[in-house]
Amino acid sequence: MTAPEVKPRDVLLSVENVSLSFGGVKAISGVSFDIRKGEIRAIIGPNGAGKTSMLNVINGFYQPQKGTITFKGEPRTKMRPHDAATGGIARTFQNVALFRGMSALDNIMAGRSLKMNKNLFWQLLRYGPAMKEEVAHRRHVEDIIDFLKIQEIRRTPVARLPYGLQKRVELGRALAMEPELLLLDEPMAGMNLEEKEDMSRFILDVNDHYGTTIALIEHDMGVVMDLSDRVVVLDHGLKIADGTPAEVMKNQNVIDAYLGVAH
Amino acid sequence: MRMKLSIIAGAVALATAMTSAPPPAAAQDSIYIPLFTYRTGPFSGSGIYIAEGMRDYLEMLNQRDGGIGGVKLQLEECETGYDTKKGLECYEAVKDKKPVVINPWSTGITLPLIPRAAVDKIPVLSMAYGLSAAAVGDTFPWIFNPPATYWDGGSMILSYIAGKEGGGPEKLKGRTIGYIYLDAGFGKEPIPLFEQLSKDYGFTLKLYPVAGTEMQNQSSQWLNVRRDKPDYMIMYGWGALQPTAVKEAVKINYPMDKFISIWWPSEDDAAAGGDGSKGFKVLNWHAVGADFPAIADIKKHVTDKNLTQTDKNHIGKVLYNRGIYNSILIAEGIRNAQKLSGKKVVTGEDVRRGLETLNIDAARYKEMGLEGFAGPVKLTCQDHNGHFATYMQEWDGTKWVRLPGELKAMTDKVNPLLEAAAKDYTDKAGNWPKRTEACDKAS
Amino acid sequence: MALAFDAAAKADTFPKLLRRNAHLYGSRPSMRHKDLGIWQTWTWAEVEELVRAYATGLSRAGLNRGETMAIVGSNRPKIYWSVMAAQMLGAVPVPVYADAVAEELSFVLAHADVRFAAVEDQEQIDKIQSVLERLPKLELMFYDEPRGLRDYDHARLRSMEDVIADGRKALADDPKLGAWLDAEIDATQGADPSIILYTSGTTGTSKGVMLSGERSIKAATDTVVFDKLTEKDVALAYLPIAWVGDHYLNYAQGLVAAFCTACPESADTATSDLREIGPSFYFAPPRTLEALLTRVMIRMEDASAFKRKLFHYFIGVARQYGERLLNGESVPLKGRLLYWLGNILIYAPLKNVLGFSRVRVAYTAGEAIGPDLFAYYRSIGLNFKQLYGQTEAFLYVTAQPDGEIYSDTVGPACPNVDIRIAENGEVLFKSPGQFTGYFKDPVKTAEAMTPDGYVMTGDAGYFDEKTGHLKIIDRAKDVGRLNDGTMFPPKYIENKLKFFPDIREAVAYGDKHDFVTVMLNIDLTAVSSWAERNNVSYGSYQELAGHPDVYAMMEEHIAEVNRSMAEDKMMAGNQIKRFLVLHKELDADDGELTRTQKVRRSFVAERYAALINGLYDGSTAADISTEVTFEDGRKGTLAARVNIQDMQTVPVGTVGKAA
Amino acid sequence: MFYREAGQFKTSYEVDAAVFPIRQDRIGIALILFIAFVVIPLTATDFVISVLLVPFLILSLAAIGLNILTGYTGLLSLGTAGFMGVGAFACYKLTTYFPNVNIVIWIFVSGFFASAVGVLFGLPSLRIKGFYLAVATLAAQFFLDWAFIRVQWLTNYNTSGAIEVPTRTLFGMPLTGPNAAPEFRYLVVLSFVAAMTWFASNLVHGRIGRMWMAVRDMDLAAELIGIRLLPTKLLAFAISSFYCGVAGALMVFLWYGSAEPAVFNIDQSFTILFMVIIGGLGSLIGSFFGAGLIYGLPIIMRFIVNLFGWQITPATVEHFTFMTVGGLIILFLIIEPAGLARLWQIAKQKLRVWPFPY
Amino acid sequence: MDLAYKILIDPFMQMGSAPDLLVQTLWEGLVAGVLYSLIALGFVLIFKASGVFNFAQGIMVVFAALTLVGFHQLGVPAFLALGLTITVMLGLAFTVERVMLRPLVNQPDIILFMATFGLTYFLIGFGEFVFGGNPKKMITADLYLPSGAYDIKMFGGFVSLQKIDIAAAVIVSIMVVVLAIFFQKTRIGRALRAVADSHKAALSVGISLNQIWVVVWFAAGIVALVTGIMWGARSEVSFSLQIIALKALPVLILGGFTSIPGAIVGGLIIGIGEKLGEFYWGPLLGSGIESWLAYVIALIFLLFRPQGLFGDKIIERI
Repeated sequence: MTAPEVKPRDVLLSVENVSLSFGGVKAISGVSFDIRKGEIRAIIGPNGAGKTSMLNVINGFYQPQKGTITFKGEPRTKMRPHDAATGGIARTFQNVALFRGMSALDNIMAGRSLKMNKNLFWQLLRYGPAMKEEVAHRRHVEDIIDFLKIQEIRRTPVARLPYGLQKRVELGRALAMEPELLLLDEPMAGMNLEEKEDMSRFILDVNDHYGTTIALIEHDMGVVMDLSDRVVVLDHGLKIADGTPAEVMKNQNVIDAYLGVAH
Repeated sequence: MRMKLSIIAGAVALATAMTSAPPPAAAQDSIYIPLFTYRTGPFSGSGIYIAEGMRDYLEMLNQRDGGIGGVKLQLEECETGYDTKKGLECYEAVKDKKPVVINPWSTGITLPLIPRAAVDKIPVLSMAYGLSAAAVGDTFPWIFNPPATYWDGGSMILSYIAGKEGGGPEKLKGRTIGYIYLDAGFGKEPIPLFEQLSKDYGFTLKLYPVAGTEMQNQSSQWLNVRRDKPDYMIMYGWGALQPTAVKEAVKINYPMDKFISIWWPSEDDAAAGGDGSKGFKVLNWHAVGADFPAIADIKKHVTDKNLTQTDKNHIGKVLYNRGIYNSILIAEGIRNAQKLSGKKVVTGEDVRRGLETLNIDAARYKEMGLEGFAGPVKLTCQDHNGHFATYMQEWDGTKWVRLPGELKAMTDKVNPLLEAAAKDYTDKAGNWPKRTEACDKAS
Repeated sequence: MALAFDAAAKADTFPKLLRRNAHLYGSRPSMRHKDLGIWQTWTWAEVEELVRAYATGLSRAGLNRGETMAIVGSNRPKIYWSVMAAQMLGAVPVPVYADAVAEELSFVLAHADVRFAAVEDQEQIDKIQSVLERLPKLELMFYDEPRGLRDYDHARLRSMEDVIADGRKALADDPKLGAWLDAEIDATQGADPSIILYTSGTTGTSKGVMLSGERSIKAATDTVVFDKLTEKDVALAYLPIAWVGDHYLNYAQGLVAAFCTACPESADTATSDLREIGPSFYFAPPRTLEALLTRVMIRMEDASAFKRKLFHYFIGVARQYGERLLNGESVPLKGRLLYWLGNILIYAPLKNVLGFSRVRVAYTAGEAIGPDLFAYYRSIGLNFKQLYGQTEAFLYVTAQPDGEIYSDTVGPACPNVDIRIAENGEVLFKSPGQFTGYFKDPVKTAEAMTPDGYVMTGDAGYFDEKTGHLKIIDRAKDVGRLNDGTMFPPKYIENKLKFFPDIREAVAYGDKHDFVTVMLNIDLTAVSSWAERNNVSYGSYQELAGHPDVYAMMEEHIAEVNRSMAEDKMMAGNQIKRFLVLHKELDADDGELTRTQKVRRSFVAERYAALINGLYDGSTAADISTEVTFEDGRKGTLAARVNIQDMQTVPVGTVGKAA
Repeated sequence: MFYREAGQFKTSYEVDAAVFPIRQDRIGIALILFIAFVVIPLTATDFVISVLLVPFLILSLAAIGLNILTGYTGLLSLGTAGFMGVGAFACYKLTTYFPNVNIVIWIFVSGFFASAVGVLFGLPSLRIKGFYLAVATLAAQFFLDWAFIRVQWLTNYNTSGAIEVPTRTLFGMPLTGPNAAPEFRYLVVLSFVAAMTWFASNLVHGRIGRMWMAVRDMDLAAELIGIRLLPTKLLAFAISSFYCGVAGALMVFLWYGSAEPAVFNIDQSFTILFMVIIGGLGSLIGSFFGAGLIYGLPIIMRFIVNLFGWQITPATVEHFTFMTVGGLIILFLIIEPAGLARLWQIAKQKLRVWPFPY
Repeated sequence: MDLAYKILIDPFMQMGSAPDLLVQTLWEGLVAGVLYSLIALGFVLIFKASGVFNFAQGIMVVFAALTLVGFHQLGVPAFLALGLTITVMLGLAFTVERVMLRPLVNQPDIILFMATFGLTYFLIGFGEFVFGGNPKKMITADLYLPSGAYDIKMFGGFVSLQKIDIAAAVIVSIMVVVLAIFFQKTRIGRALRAVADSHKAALSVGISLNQIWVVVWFAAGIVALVTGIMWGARSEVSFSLQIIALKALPVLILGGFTSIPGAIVGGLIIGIGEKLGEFYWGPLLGSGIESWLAYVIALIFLLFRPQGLFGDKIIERI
């Protein structure tokens, strides 16, 4: 649970010259950037800039036509989402992608599936090793629940939760995977100010408490400036800027891209 | 929690109510005959005729004679919808009311009842359907399937064909005979016989199975028929298979006089082909039509008094009369049983004995007001079927016309198969009980 | 059990009691805490081991005998253990309200000379650090919840976990340390201060009330015997630990009776945690009970019509027979049957849903409780009782014994408590648990005591003639006199009025007047729903407040209050002669209420002088114009003509029926 | 109303994760089991046992099987009857080849055969979803149906073309065949159903159940948390078919006593699917409710008609039964589309918070 | 080797050696396909507009045909009976919308599917109660539907084209054209398409969903009536006809649930495919493979196009 000490922030993931297109429509063209261990990396850009596609490439939903992705020093080719999960990449979605028929607790427990391995026999009995395993992971999940302050809704089916809490549960599910890299797709979309503040706090705490590297897409520039260590800006599938929030804000390309677009 | 309890309590109450349901009125002075019928469901087209004939005849006995031997027959229909599940439900429902005989009217229902009959001491009358091997009385003392088995029927059709070809079975040599059948136990049963005979007599057998779900969609089968050009077509069909087959045969211009079916097609089925189906032939063993005193009595005592739902147009139709025939067997079985046991109110056991000594000769038919209705029936302890002769009837476009001549089963071919099948059945069943029931002298 | 109390008698400090409990009830639960989804449980033996390790760790961190240690946090096991661990070393724990603002916190911590503080989490640390310059003596803070503290300067911070681990290791490494610790425990005397509880400071600055172990335990033992509490009981600790109530009810009684104290997951989940744990010993202040009842009623409003009817019918039945059954009075068979039925259909499930199924002993105290409210809980079979006490007494002064429960008395004196009423009506007492003095304030200590050793409560009261129970009427200093010399306790009258749900606020006048008058504030929620039901149309608050039907309704309420006061010789003179209904709600924004929603009587008197004049000059209406603050901060003037109505009073002694 | 949950608190995750965390529920289950295992065999008539209870239990088991696939994993299957048939035929073959091995073992083992066939037909589920997947299972249904008829080896070349159940014993008493006591058959069926329900409950409450539900609720997100879709779906197919297979074997051996292949036709598949839907997708207890309603309602209706001795012909009764059942299904769906299990849950919740409405 | 020969070569040899039979087989496949399409069309109409998978389409076929024959048996002239039957189907559409669809609006597909099963049960009971279980003859002649066949000589054999089959093909073509015009040109038809795209969109053009449901159920009822007449003419009008409705499933899968052209093309593929399969390859497996062949054909197609031939592409948004 304690974060590994990472001083000279190593590169955790690097995206090199990645291009992706759908039936001739270019979503990403030749984008390169890296994510360093322990940092909060924001990916911003106007609508249709290819941000979500970028995340989808990183965690294997899309296979890029060109370019390579190196994760933990290993180039990844032909990666399926579950490979990404095994490798330590977790993800939340722009539109909450929770398992709607399950309770918050079960959703987060489901995030532990990868780490649980007791076989069918014990599962059938739900006794002995299977129960031990269940309890051990429950313990871990309870820490997350405590961390995200969602104790009261533990047993509530997620479909009945307000949007803000659903997002929190989704974050919890991602955390349950103990990821090395956490991809957050607009974690604050559709939230009110208070919820945004809470979520920002949680993101910082995750980064701080678990030492998780975070890459996030966000529209709210204030949030991005507050949270992120470095920002990469995409526009129409191209990278137009990369640097600290302050640098990026001053970049003329960025200003142009955002000009006239209310954000 | 209490709610659960109350549900349970309710269920228990209902269950108790079910057990204490009023038994059929005056069980002591009447004979209880459950009639399994299928007036509903996909096969109700045949089922309605049969149910009507079966019930009307027995009801007539009640009205005219006050039952059999002075004892009222208590009739109860149980609707099976030709569904095995419901049939079993019916069986369980009537089992405790001391029925004297069960007519399952479905091979699917008959099969599970075969082993139970001996245990529950209720004879099963599966008239010309069910398990052919049940004809072996020594093995199946409780099962009766007169007057002929499907194997008998098959052999009779082949004899008929041979006859048409102008001689004995050897005339079949070199011919091609097509067999179109419902792809189920019933349709498949005669195949071993046909195969055996095709070997013995040197004809070619072509099989055209029709799946239960494809009964109304036979164009492929008949295309095959057109390609294979069999000299004769034999059909073992059921329900919608039959009219569709007749139509398809007409469609491909198959010579209808060479299209011969086992005994299930009704007038409706034959009429499906319109004028084209003239010449279509069907095996039968009893008369068609209403020109019998007993049937007149049915009209007088039952239909005219509105004691039945029977559509008057149905009386005398082939399947209606088949229902009557079934009831004749029951009634005679009971009459015999009364004679044998000396009791008025007989039990299933008595009726089993009654059926084993069944002997309906021409004189008896006359007595019953059914002179010439069907051929004599005489069963023995060993032979629960009789393998009696049948005849061929031909569709003339409006009605069935009896063709002259009797058709006899090739018993020499059929019986060994039956014996073998019966043995096979008991071998597989595992400690099939030896017959312990005593055998009565024919009365 | 006898053994237990013998041992308790010998154990004159809490650490000694802990040792006894670990010995006698080692495997019984001592503490439960809803944490991480389940009730984490510690037995007495485990608690003893933990606290010993903790104490050792604290000692190694520098805490010495006689020193004070601040305890800031909510009801969590480690917070309680911090108290125990400090006491084990002979140090004095100083609990502080967790919701205290930095200002109060700094006062207490500075006044108590703390070098160490055991705090719950980042929030408390932030608070303390913001006033750190005023706390030169503070050396080290021990925290329970590490969250968010990663980037803090850890020079002054240590986690309790580490302290305990350190102590545990030390104990394991050095076998002699255990003996030393035992010696430390034994070295603490019963007369030594056990804890310092700072009074909340409604009057002036806080005072540190010092309590000794011996006295605390003696008092607690008395009440444990009184209420037959045993190690099988369970209590839910959800009240502030710095409040004497929690320290007495849960900590002291818990250690004496060795019952299990359960800590809720958080303040938000206290209700559901209450239901889960199902305590057998329960304490709730009236406002909690009132809030609970309101929630019950609101939830019932959403029920189907049938269920609602059923509910109200059986609540009616309970009202009729419930209390009588509880008090063991005779009830007709029909009543018994109906109550039995009601118990199956309503009361038992209701109590169960609220978490009261297993409550055996329940107390309420802190302020006056409405008779309806009180009767409500009692009628459904909850044995709620009232007690009266204060920090200086280590809570108990009086308590109602079973079968002698009245909503308007607080019961007779507790065992071994001696009560005297002073000339001015002030209640004085002498009790086994009474404090040893105010910390660092002998002057105030002396002021609070009579020369013969009685403690002055500051509350006015008298013994009810019929029952012999004590009745508390008001703060002694607020009690005035009518011109005829009758004692006039405004709060008593106001409370009686406020028990009606229609009345939100009441302000009574009478001091130095001939008779009593009141100004009322209607409760908008209650009255508007009443108006809706009775087709009373209105356009504004002002219109509704001035509506004749509303006046009529208020008149009824006041008449009832008058009738009830007429029964009591002491109060009969205080019957209300005239009243009015205020045209606006008293509002904290206008300075009429304190931020804690208490009426600032003198300010109101000044502001509404015109109305008060009207009340006393016999006019039937009075004009008033006041400045108001709107929600957006703008100010405006509100002028109105307020009707004033006369009341009939009841001649003393004509009311025959018992209240 | 009758729940007394105050004071029922959990001090460990084992207890908290229990299937029946509430004491009153545990008492209820114990009571139901007691009635089922002790009271009913002692009191119920043959009719009730043979016609109502044995079929009800067997169909419930099949419904549980399908519920695992459709309700928990979200894979619509119309091949249930086919998989049941595989179990039945496997059991028949096994017991005829090895007559000396106890039939109970073979009934259990036959589930594995159904599993294997289920997995085979589950393979397309990776690519195909929803109603489209139903076709893959329909192909299984019709193909298996055809195979049962066509492959005579399966029926041991019986002339009847049907399974003819031989007499087999357990503890020296006949369990199958005509001499088997209904109570005995019932107890064996009940034991199977109780044990397998318990297993299913364990599964769906644990890791595997969560994985299934994750796949059901959102397969993309499931993949993202590291769940491999194909193995998870195939496991659901395997377990589901296992249950169906055992149910099929029980159906033929302990209920019908003899069965033509037509027993395992598409209608049966539909019937089980409807039991699952009306009972409640994703609910084990719903499987029982659904089986009870769809199977039991017509029987009870017929019984009620008989009870009152109305002068209606059985055919008319049948017509009205069809109409009423059809109407009731629609009515139930309108009242609670999530199935009887949801109604039950609501009722239970109401009782738990009684007298409050929520 | 022998098997490979039988699978890969022999059937084609047969086709070559008896081309008349091949033509006949194709024709039979075409006719069966047309009739499958017809049933599928009923499903598609309803699915497209209301997302309901109408399990009751099969029984509606039976019910419509029985009603027609039933009226005729009462002595109503054939075409009047046809008109009355259409009225009955309209009444059914109204009732279904009122009693079943409206209370179940916005429920998951599977629930509506289940409800149509309830409807099936009801109609079975009701139909048997009113009309009795006897199979009936379709009144082809009274409806001036042709009978007999054209026997066309070719390739040294003949190909027999049943006039009723030709009529079926013609009628189905006309119906498809009419439906296409209805969808393209009429206001309500356009609304229907809008509904298929989005319920909200339809509401925004001011057409009540309820009306649309009535219309599609009515249309499906008419399709059912035509289906009933055609299939009834091929065999008989009885309750077992509903079984044939299952054949629509693979057709739908193949063609996509929402596509009318898909239903037609899918029907033809299935019809021709299964006739060819049964005729040329069936005997290898002991015949009767038709019962499952259609599903396997559909399955194979699906593995390559999971959304059906004409189905809307499933777009997975994440």
